[in-house]
Amino acid sequence: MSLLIATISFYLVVAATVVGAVIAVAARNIFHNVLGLALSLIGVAGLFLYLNSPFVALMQILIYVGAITIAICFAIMLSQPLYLPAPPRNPLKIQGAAFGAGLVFIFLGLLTRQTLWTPAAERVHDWSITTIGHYLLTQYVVIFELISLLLLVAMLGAIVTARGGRGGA
Amino acid sequence: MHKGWRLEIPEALTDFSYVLVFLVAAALFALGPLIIAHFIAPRSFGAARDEIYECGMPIIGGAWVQVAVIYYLFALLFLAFDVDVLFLFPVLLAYGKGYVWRDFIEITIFIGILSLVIVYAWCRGVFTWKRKPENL
Amino acid sequence: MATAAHSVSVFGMIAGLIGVMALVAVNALFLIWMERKVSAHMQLRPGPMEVGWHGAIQTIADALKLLGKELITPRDVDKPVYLAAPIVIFLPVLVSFLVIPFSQNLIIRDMHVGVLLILSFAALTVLAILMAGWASNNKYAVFGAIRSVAQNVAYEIPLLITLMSVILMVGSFRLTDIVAAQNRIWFVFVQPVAFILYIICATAETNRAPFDLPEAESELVAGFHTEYSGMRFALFFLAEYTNMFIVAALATIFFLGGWRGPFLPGLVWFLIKVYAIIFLIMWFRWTFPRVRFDQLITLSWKILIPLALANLIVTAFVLKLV
Amino acid sequence: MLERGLEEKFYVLNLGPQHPSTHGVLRVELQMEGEFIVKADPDIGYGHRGHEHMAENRSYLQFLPNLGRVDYLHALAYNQCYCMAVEKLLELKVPERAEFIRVITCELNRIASHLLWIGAYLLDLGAFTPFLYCFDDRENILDLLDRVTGSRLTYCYYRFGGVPRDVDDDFLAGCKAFARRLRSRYRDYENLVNKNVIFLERTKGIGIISQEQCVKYGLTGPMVRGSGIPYDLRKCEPYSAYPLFDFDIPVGSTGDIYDRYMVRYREMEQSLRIIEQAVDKIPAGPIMAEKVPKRIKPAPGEVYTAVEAARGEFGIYLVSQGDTTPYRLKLRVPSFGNLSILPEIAVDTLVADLVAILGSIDVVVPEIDR
Amino acid sequence: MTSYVREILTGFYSLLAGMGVTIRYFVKPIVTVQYPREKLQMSPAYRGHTEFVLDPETKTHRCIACELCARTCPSQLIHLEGVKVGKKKLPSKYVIEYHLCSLCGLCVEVCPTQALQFSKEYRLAGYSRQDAVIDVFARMQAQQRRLGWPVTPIPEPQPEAEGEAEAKPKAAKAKAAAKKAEQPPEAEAAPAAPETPAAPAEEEKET
Amino acid sequence: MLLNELTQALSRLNLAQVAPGDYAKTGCHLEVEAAPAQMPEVARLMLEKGCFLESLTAVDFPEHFTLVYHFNHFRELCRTVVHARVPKEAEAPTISHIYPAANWYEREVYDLFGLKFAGHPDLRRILLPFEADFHPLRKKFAPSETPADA
Amino acid sequence: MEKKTGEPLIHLGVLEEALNLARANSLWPMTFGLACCAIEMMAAGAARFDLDRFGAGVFRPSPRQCDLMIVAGTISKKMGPAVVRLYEQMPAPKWVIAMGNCAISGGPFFYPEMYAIVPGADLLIPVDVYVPGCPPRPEGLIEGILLLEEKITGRGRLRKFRNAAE
Amino acid sequence: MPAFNQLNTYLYLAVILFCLGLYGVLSRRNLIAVLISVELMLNAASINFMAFNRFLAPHPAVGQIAALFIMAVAAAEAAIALSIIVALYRKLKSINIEQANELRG
Ligand code: SF4
Ligand code: SF4
Ligand code: SF4
Repeated sequence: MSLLIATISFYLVVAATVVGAVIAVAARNIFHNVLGLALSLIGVAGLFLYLNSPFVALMQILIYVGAITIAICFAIMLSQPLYLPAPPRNPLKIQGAAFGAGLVFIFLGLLTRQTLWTPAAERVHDWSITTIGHYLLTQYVVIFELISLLLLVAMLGAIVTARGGRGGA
Repeated sequence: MHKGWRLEIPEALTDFSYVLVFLVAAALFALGPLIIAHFIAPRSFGAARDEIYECGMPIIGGAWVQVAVIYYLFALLFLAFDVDVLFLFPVLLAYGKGYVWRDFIEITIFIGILSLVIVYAWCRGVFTWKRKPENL
Repeated sequence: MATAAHSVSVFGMIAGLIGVMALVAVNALFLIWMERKVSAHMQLRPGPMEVGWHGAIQTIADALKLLGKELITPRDVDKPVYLAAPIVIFLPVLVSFLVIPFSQNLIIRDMHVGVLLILSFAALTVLAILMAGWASNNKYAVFGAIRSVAQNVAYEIPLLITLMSVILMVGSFRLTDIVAAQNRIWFVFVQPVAFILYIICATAETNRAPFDLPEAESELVAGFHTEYSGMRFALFFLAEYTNMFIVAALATIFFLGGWRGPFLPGLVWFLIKVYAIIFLIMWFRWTFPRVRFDQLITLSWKILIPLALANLIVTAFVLKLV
Repeated sequence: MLERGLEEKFYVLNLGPQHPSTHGVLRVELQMEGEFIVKADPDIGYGHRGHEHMAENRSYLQFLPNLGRVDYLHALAYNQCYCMAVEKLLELKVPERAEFIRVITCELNRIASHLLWIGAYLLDLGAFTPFLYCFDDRENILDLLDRVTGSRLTYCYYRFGGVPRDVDDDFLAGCKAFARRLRSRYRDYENLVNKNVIFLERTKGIGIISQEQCVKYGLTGPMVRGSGIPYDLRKCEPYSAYPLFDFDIPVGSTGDIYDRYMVRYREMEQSLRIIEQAVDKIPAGPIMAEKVPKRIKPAPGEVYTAVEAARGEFGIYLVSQGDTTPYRLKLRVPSFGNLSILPEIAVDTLVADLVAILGSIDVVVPEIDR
Repeated sequence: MTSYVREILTGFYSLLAGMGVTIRYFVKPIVTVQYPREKLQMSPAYRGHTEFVLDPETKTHRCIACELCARTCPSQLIHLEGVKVGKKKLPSKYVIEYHLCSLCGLCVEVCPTQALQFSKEYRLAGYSRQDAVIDVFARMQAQQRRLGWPVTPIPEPQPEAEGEAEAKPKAAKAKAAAKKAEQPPEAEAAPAAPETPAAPAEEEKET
Repeated sequence: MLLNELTQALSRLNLAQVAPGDYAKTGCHLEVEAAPAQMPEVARLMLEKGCFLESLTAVDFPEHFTLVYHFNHFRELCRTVVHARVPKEAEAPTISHIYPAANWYEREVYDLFGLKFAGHPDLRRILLPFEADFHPLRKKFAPSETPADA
Repeated sequence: MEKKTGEPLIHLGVLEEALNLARANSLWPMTFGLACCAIEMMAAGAARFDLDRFGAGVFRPSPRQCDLMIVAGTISKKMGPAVVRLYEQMPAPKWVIAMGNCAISGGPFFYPEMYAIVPGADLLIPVDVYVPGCPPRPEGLIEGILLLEEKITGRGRLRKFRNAAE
Repeated sequence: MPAFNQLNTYLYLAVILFCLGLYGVLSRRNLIAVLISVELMLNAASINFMAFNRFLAPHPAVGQIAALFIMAVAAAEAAIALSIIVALYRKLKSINIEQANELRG
């Protein structure tokens, strides 16, 4: 019973991920793409839950759905005259893309299949958020500070670029 | 209690099952009235019924218009701070568990660097709305 | 603890679900009535009077009426998105109730990531608003949505940061822990600035006046739900009022000691505090003019966020000292 | 209409005719770029009722009720102006008591109009409650006016040569009581509105009108007074009994929305002063001129009269050809000129500001459209 | 920096002041007149639609069907028919299309016999345009009935039999009224009062 | 004194008539008769003297239209009325480039009388629906018998 | 003018009545004023009269969320199409109150040569209740709303109120 | 063993996601759609990190930190990319890749 529910939920999550991803890449309306992405990302958050990390899952929703998709939406509204009909697609390009992606898929799939993963010899079972914080403050403090720097630089760059560089358009 | 009523799965997952059930329930909760309304509501006719409302006039041009850059900039700023928050959350839980001074300084540096984003945006006049900012 | 946390009580879940749904419905009905009464009395008039005792079943009539209203789907809307938006906006609302402790024992699921659950699912609300506005293909709706989203994201940051000050003091995301930490003194006295900031941000997050720009009647007609009729519109309404309850509940938990209080049972205290906060928010609405949109955004970035950050650092510093 | 020359990044937003903040049926076509207005084009006429055409088809007397409906918020000033015009043509002398009654009722009506404006304006700014307080005060005026004129809104009270119904002492006492009441409410308005930081932020420095613009656009009323020009026909071109009273003309300095608000706000106090003086000094005597002809058939000629209505100068240009009906009657309505400046001051503002500016012009759309 | 802080503080204070006002009004008693339950006293001058003055002496109207009112009315909405009864004229029909009226009062003022007045009626909502057409004559009859006064019948045209054509209208009118008062009320001749819910079935008093 | 100044300045313009008005009777201090073609000149002069355009309208006389301009001054009461006779079917020059206020007034005159203004930037109907095909204040106007065709 | 509304998909006897009761008690009017009468409509919503007592005080700006269109004022020829459009954009069931003489028949502005107005809202849209007056007092509008309630439910409290008020 | 308890399930999912993203990157002409696809690919990486973290890593914090780090990078990347797109659009009035290529010249 418990297994059943967990499995059903799992397939729901997987379905959300994959369907969302398909919408995200295949739908013609760019806004639908974004919504597909959001759905897919929520699915991924669900996967993270199955991977035993609710914190990352929730952060995934907070950041991706709450911030990145929103930013993308705004960028769309800023740059896309949506009332114009979408340009026709290039069938050659689509076929090429499908072929290429298919090849990579087969390669990676086989790779995954063939590899024998070995678990670490000794495993700690501390999943608490505090530990993550502790690591961030100690071992990965450089990364922690670097991230703020990265964001700072990214924002400065983004603002400058979005506003059309220094001195005016 | 009977064993069949208890699911033995990892904690995160049990929490999640609640969330999932609630999500589904919410969707049904929202869907139900819509379906009922579909059946019991009368219909109306009229040429303008299905037109987009715009103060009683025929619409001029589509609604999917280009918005101001400013919104996008705010979304970006938000993005930065959201990520900032994302890292602050675990850090705050760990705060004070080890060397407090070190923690304090690290957090202050982290916030300080991020605050520069606001300072920069402020200086660049992102918060001043003008139709044609001097340096846009 | 371990076994309880690792198992799903189906009975508990279903009971909680039914309870929450009832609460959502009753709360919205009550809040709308309360809003109308409060506003009316501030304006020297009685408000709903004739439908039931002092208009007590006025909102039920409203709800029923909306149920029997035609659902118009305009021709040029983005149909799947248009139809999904009112449902999506409702999802986070119900989920948030999962982790809210109404009293010592009255909590559906005491998760250790409680706050985060509420906060992160709020992102869905934003998305739903964007969907609604976008799909409506109506200029007012699009603008209402964009504004609403810009406003939501602008105020989410100070909201998160103010809450962090409290989390920093408690050291847990679990809502019951936060209440438990206030057994000596309510955090509103320890963190008055954070409380004020929180109330401001909460008002803005729920799109209430003076921050009700997305629905600013005088500019944008009805904002992002301009094109929604009948029950679909009702769902937005319902979500809005339930969100009000949720932010007020968070305020109660974070700053007002949750269910704590003498004499009365915890649940009663909790509800009293929640509705007191809601009254406060209503009081704002019926007093102030609406701020202009750019002022609204800059208020957040220029005043609230710096203040919140400062508050956080001061809290961290003080915690270090004691 | 705006499609011509519409750039791709611009789009058109319709404000009205059914829109909460266009006060009736004004329509403003906005060409927008992002949140900003590139061009605002008011489209009027949705309330066109053909008053001027009616004037040419009705006798002088029969046109009287129309005046109360041109600007229904300050109907009595319009009554006054029309009666003055016809009285000038007929060379009638209005008895003093009638003039006093006219002044009192007209000023009461002006306060009612300003109160309604303040309320509606704050509604535009998003504050709902002051609107109801204003209406509450306004109801008191309506009660008073109802006593003498018999209607609450579209008064048709003045007649050629006087007023048809005398006022009683209760009314006069009521006026004084009302003055006391309104004064006692000032503090609430100040706390609720005038000092409110949100209100100040929304109104200061927005929609500035310079004095040159006033001249070029022929603005009148609080619009010019807000810009610092003390142009008030009650002082500049005294009519009726106004020269007998002592009152000031509040003026603003910068000409922004806030100044226009304050001008109207302070004008209420001046009106109260006039009312109190008039109530104290009201003489006894007849209320109708002695020989008002039964058939009104003025000699050929033309006349222009103007009064200071709540929104500005209301003028009537009347051409008589010696008939029982006017040959031509032109209503020079203040809002028409006042609104015509909107396209100029609305450029480069936000929609929210446009709403605020539009509100500060204080348009009564059927008056513009006539 | 200080100005920044000061701005925040004064702004905050001004908001509190505003909230003080609203909360004070919150506890004040309401000013609402709960209309169908309570009623506002209509002012003596209040203008509803026009109606006949009921002369307390003659217990009937004073109209002499001179049609001055009908001619003066800007909207030409008074539909008046007079018949010669003896040497004087009496109205046999006095209907106003109230939905065209502008309540200007010209008809009341112009009437040589002060036969018209404004009613205090304001509850006139109806289901059709026709509900706003008011038979003033029938209304007067209904009032008379309620007051227990003799009901004035709709006059029949009568030839000038008496031949007192030169009599002053006022005296004639008084006499005629007196004579009419003696006549028994002809209930069947009087049309029933309009029965629409909004029609002015229950009039309070004539002030 | 403004009145004298105006009288003198206007006299220089070669107008048909510049005469003091009977204020008590007509409400105007100065009465001017001008040819329509002279209007821009007059308007420019009035603007120079700081007068504002109080009203602009037309009267439909049997043989001609008369455009009636009222000017006034904010500081000193001095109402100047300018009459300009425009023959039927003729156009009058616009003064809207001098007085922006005239823009709408002229549109209104066009709308109600069908009198065209040459050089007006945006001469279209203002009060009536754009598709209307009549000018109601013309004396011989009779509305079509379709009250409900809206 | 026939009503532009059709029947629901299913009819449920008792429920229908409950719904009608609810509808009658929750008439949300559109924020829509045309001329002078609109001021009296506002006055009816204000403190002295307070339409909200009957649940009819929720003025919604968008026609999609309204049940009731109060045509308050003169409909000019130019405005006519907009009125029709707004009416059609309201979801069923919907009602119209013609408030004021202008909305009933053109009122003071109706005369044979009139070119500018539509003489009566009922020429454009189906009107349910007529409230005469120029302008009607707020009480008149309240009467109109009570009358409309009566029309919707088939029974009403109007008469009761009237009798009580006498 | 249920599917959700196996490493390979997650890895396959990540591969699917990655390839869908790749397909999007290759096939779409709209730059924003390309960005969306890239986000998908990044998420595939995230899944991998988390999966390894769950099943293989010695300490579970490491993988989570890596996932968080990816989010931060994704955010920064999105910010920059979107800004560039917006800027490009302003120059070219289009956000198609083909037109963007012209910029090189
Ligand atoms: S004016 Fe008077 S007397 Fe003459 S018909 Fe009218 S109501 Fe009768
Ligand atoms: S009040 Fe005026 S409009 Fe009404 S009937 Fe009398 S004269 Fe006619
Ligand atoms: S009925 Fe009277 S008050 Fe109402 S709009 Fe018409 S003229 Fe104005």
